[in-house]
Amino acid sequence: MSTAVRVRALTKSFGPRTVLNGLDLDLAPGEFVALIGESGCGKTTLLRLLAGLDSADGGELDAPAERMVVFQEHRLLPWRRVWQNVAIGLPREAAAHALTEVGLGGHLDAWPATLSGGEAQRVALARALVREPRLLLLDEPFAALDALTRIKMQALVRDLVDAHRPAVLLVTHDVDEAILLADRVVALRSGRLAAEHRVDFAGERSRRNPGFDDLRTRLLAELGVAELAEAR
Amino acid sequence: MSTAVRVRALTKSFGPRTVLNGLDLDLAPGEFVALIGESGCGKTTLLRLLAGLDSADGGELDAPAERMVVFQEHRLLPWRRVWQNVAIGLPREAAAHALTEVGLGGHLDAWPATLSGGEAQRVALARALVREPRLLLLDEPFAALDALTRIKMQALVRDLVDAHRPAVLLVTHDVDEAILLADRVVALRSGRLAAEHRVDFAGERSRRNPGFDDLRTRLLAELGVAELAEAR
Amino acid sequence: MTAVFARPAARTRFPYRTVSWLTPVAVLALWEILARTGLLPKQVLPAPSSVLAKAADLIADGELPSNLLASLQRSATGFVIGAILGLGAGLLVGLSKVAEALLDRSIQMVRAVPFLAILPLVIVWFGIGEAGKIFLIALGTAVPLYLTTVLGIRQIDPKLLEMTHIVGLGRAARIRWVVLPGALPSILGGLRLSLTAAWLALVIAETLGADAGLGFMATNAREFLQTDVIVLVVLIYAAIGILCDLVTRLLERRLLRWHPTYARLTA
Amino acid sequence: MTAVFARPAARTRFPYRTVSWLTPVAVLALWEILARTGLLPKQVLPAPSSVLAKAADLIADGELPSNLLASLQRSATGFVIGAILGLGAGLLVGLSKVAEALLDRSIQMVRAVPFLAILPLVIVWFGIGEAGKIFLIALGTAVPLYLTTVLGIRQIDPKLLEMTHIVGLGRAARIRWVVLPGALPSILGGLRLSLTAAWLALVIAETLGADAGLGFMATNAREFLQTDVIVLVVLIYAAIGILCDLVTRLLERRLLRWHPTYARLTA
Amino acid sequence: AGSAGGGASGKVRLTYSTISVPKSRGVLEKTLKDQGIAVEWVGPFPNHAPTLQAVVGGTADFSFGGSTTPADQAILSGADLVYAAWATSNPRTTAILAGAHTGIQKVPDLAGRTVAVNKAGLGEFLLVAALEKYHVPRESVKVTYLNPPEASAAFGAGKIDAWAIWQGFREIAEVQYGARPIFVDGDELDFQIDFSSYLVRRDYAERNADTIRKVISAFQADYEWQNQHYKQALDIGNSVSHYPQPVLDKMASKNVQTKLSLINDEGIAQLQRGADWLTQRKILSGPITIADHAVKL
Ligand SMILES: Nc1ncnc2c1ncn2[C@@H]1O[C@H](COP(=O)(O)OP(=O)(O)OP(=O)(O)O)[C@@H](O)[C@H]1O
Ligand SMILES: Nc1ncnc2c1ncn2[C@@H]1O[C@H](COP(=O)(O)OP(=O)(O)OP(=O)(O)O)[C@@H](O)[C@H]1O
Ligand SMILES: [Mg+2]
Ligand SMILES: [Mg+2]
Repeated sequence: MSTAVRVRALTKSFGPRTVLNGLDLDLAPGEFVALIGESGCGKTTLLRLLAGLDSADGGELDAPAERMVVFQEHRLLPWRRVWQNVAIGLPREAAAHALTEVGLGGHLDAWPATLSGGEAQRVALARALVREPRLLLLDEPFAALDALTRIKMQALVRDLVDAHRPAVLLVTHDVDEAILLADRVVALRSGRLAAEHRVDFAGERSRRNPGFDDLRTRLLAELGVAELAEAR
Repeated sequence: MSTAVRVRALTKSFGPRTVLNGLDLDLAPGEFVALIGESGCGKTTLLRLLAGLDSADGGELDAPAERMVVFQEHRLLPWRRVWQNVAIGLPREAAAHALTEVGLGGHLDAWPATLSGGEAQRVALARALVREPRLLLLDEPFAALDALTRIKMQALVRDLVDAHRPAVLLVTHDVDEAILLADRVVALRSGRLAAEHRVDFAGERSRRNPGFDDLRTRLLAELGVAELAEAR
Repeated sequence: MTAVFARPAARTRFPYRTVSWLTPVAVLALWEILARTGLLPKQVLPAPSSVLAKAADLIADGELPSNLLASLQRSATGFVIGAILGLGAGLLVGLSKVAEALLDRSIQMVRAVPFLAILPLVIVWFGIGEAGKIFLIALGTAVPLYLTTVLGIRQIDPKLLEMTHIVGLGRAARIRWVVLPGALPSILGGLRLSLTAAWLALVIAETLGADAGLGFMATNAREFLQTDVIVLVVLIYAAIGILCDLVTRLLERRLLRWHPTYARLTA
Repeated sequence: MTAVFARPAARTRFPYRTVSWLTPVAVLALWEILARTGLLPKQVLPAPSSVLAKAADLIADGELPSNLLASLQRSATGFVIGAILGLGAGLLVGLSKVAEALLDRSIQMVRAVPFLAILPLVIVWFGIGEAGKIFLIALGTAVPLYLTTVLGIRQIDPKLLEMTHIVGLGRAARIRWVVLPGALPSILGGLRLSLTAAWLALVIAETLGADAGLGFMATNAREFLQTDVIVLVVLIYAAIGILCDLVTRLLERRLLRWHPTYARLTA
Repeated sequence: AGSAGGGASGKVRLTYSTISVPKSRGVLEKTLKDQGIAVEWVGPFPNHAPTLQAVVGGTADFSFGGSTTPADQAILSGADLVYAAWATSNPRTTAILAGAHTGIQKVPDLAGRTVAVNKAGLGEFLLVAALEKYHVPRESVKVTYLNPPEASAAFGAGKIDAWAIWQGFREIAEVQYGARPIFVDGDELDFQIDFSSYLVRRDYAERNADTIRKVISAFQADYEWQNQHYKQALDIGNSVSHYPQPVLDKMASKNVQTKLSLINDEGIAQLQRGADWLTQRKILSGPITIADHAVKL
């Protein structure tokens, strides 16, 4: 099988601090990988390297040129209307369609500054989804969304991924979300991928499935949340 | 009992759109209220009015002058070091202590631009907590944090609230978090508080407690996530 | 406890426009009174009314309009050329470190040289026709626009530029989508300086073989101690200053509607 | 597929400093060559070498240093006064709509009036002593700083101001914590203009009642067709331009270390 | 700024130009001091107009012995100034110069050529008078207004064909550019248009007649010295002007003699004639009666 992303012995330091330290990662085309890890462990740093926005201090990295990123902040152009922020060059209809899908059909002509936190995040999501990249990098794209909206957005991403089959790397703090969406969950710790869990339990992806719950408990333990995992 | 916050028939519109529409709310001193609601329903708008940053279009509002806000974005001054952003006038020791408590004792002298998303959010939290307000307004302060860090921060807030007993209004998308922390959970819908749930089940605040799970299910139903609630 | 009570939608707003015209009008009125009562000797500062009378004369005999027209043509031409050059150089230097290394230092040198000192060179290069005058006006216009364009580009959030990179915009599209709009507040600030610079440069440019123009008029009046014409020229320049500011304010209101601060400005 | 390979930490950086000095040096060299070969007539533009010889003479007999010193004193005094006024007025107008209404239009008027045109009025108001000269220099300095301070304040993120409100900072602390640092990139941009403006104003200020100074030297050289001195003055002004830019760049690097773009600038 | 009345009789405020032989020599100052008058030098000034402004504004008592035309116009514009003294020079050296390779030999050759003059100054007057004398229509000449420094550059670079200019610049053009004079004021015109003059405020003249007499007398003495030591006087000036030696020699060879007088009937008549000539040609904005603006002491 060919790979979409191939990372070997990647290192990245900021001053004295080594954030990524010999990290290896492979993504197959169409594969959906969730990345979890403690705050400040280097998830965004890895995404930026994959996106070609920073250069590594060492190691090898191959990634397709057609990639799209949903940044941790929305990064909307304040001087363009919402629909233009999604379109940026594409026709208005495409943007309107994408915005309707993220539930913002009524905000096409609003200025970004008037959006709520979750609305802005959805616009940024629409901007990435409306283009059909070969690599989709998502940095906590659902963090500012309420439970219901989040479910809808997760379904939307899942559908789009199923349709176009880009490789996806999703950074998330929500273990349930990781299990729900990903083919594989990897945890970043001490600058490398410390653990890897294939989501391959039988049955539906629901907490009622013991396989789900089992993986969930293991992942939370991985993150050091043993007692919480057990508490639930 | 005296009230810390008293809101009556509050309305607020942006252009043709009425976001708050006759909202009533009371907070007793020392009371911890969680506010949930769909993305874009007006939670931040309400917080801004309570913080005195916007003026209402109608209704009455009383709130203490000593209030502190954790905004949905971090709002750190890019030209000041992290510790100064927390201190802003206070001595460095106070800031250093607060930053150590949010797990950033090693970033005192960093520039805000070098922080990760979750780190920046924790600095903003420290900035609010280091001051001892009579009203604490928190707009999704834990959204960018991983599960473990989130638990620590929740405990930290809970401890501080127990010690100084400010009135707290916490906006959150995490129903578990709301139940875990709050005395009362209110849901905003169609411009007013649609439902109110006192967190008064007996026993410990853990999902193993049926009271917890019951309230959780009710709240998720409130938010329209019936199927998910049941799925779990 | 603070209490925020309901306020009617149409709460009284600060009457910016009225107040802003008050100061200039008050100054004129005070000046007229001082002149009438003789506290301000006529040779020192003639009354506004007598200056207006002089203006009426000069308008009647066609001198003022023809001078203004001559200068307007010159400064408009020079402004357009200078604006294009200033903006272009600013974009280049703001976006490319190589261009900055090649151009910036020279521009910083040239802009510090007084026009008066280079007049002989201008003559040698451009002769005594319009070209030299327009060159000076263009130079005066280009410098503030150049500086503020570079300034504006430096202040653009690099995160937005990263985003356009990801979205796959080319260089030209990036300039159109991010660089120009992001630098626009600063560029418009520079425009304010450039618009008046185009007129200020006239005073020196029109010593070069001009026989009409506002600057020519100013120089003559100075040489001949025609105090009323001197004051008239000053008033015309002041009016140009207000006009340039108004134009810029209107542009700001139109082009920076999205900006939380500029959107609240009064023109 | 794009491939980003490991790069050694010390990857070759663009040699900004070297290249940036290349252009001015190349111009000087070309000029010297043109002058030596006689393509550039000596009366119009003497060779740099002969200008330098002239400079050596003037330094030897103390004339150049004393003129520079005289001007330095004047422009420093005028600059300090003008900077305080420009910054102060800019802060006022940037922070208060009432101050804006009262002051801005008048300032926009005054700044459009050419120095040359008001010279007669300056004589009447200030006589021909130092006061009038310092007034002109201060005026020239204040205007760009005023405009860029207002510009800078307008560009500050209102969200940060809200935050300081919440944290309970008073007006003075708010200025110190948010307004000044937030407006600083623009203010330093204005400083660049102001520093040179302080020197440019000399040329006009020192045409009257000055018997020493760079402007005086320039006027005399013009009056008596001392071409080499004229060119020397141009070169001195160019050097001042570079110096002012360097000072500003150093300040930018120091004071704007936090800024993602400015932090990467080369001084 | 001084008081409206002007200096007390014990003190006089004199303006001076960039080159001022009396000031440099210091004799005038001493002469007046011996008579109980302290001199305060105000300046330097580049030309006559701003000194008039300083006198009007009350920061000086005497203008600096400059051109009558701006003084006439200042009076026409309402400045309350009076002539106190006037001077004539001989020979009058202002000239129209033709460029070396232009082939211009005489005034009629100027037709179709570009001539630089300073606006409303000696150069323009001379050109107008020359064209009138040789019946050359003014429209046939391309007159361009340039200040001397720029005109010199234009002349040197061949951008203009002829230049009407006064002493100093004239000699430089002759020495450096090989310019030839084709029309010299003193040789061709039997009347003078513009004179050197000293003006004071009218109220000052009324109260300080004696001081004025003493000051002018001291200036007269200085001019006398300059007439006798013309070359030396030029040398004093050259510490500022730094003319090359050939230029200076050429200037010295003219041996210009200057005669300064308190304003008198002859002065009034001559100044009036010059003013009328200018008024007829619309260079002055209206008619002026010199007698009404002169103090005979
Ligand atoms: N430009 C920089 N200079 C210095 N340190 C940096 C820089 N960028 C990031 N860091 C540090 O590197 C570490 C990793 O940052 P990164 O943004 O990758 O974290 P993250 O895993 O995305 O965290 P979060 O979940 O909080 O967003 C952080 O501790 C951060 O402070
Ligand atoms: N200045 C404004 N102008 C116009 N509309 C606005 C403005 N501010 C907010 N809105 C709109 O008001 C609604 C409520 O916004 P608010 O920020 O209160 O939502 P929220 O409940 O905080 O949502 P989220 O959970 O996504 O942050 C949104 O639909 C938003 O688009
Ligand atoms: Mg991150
Ligand atoms: Mg919100």
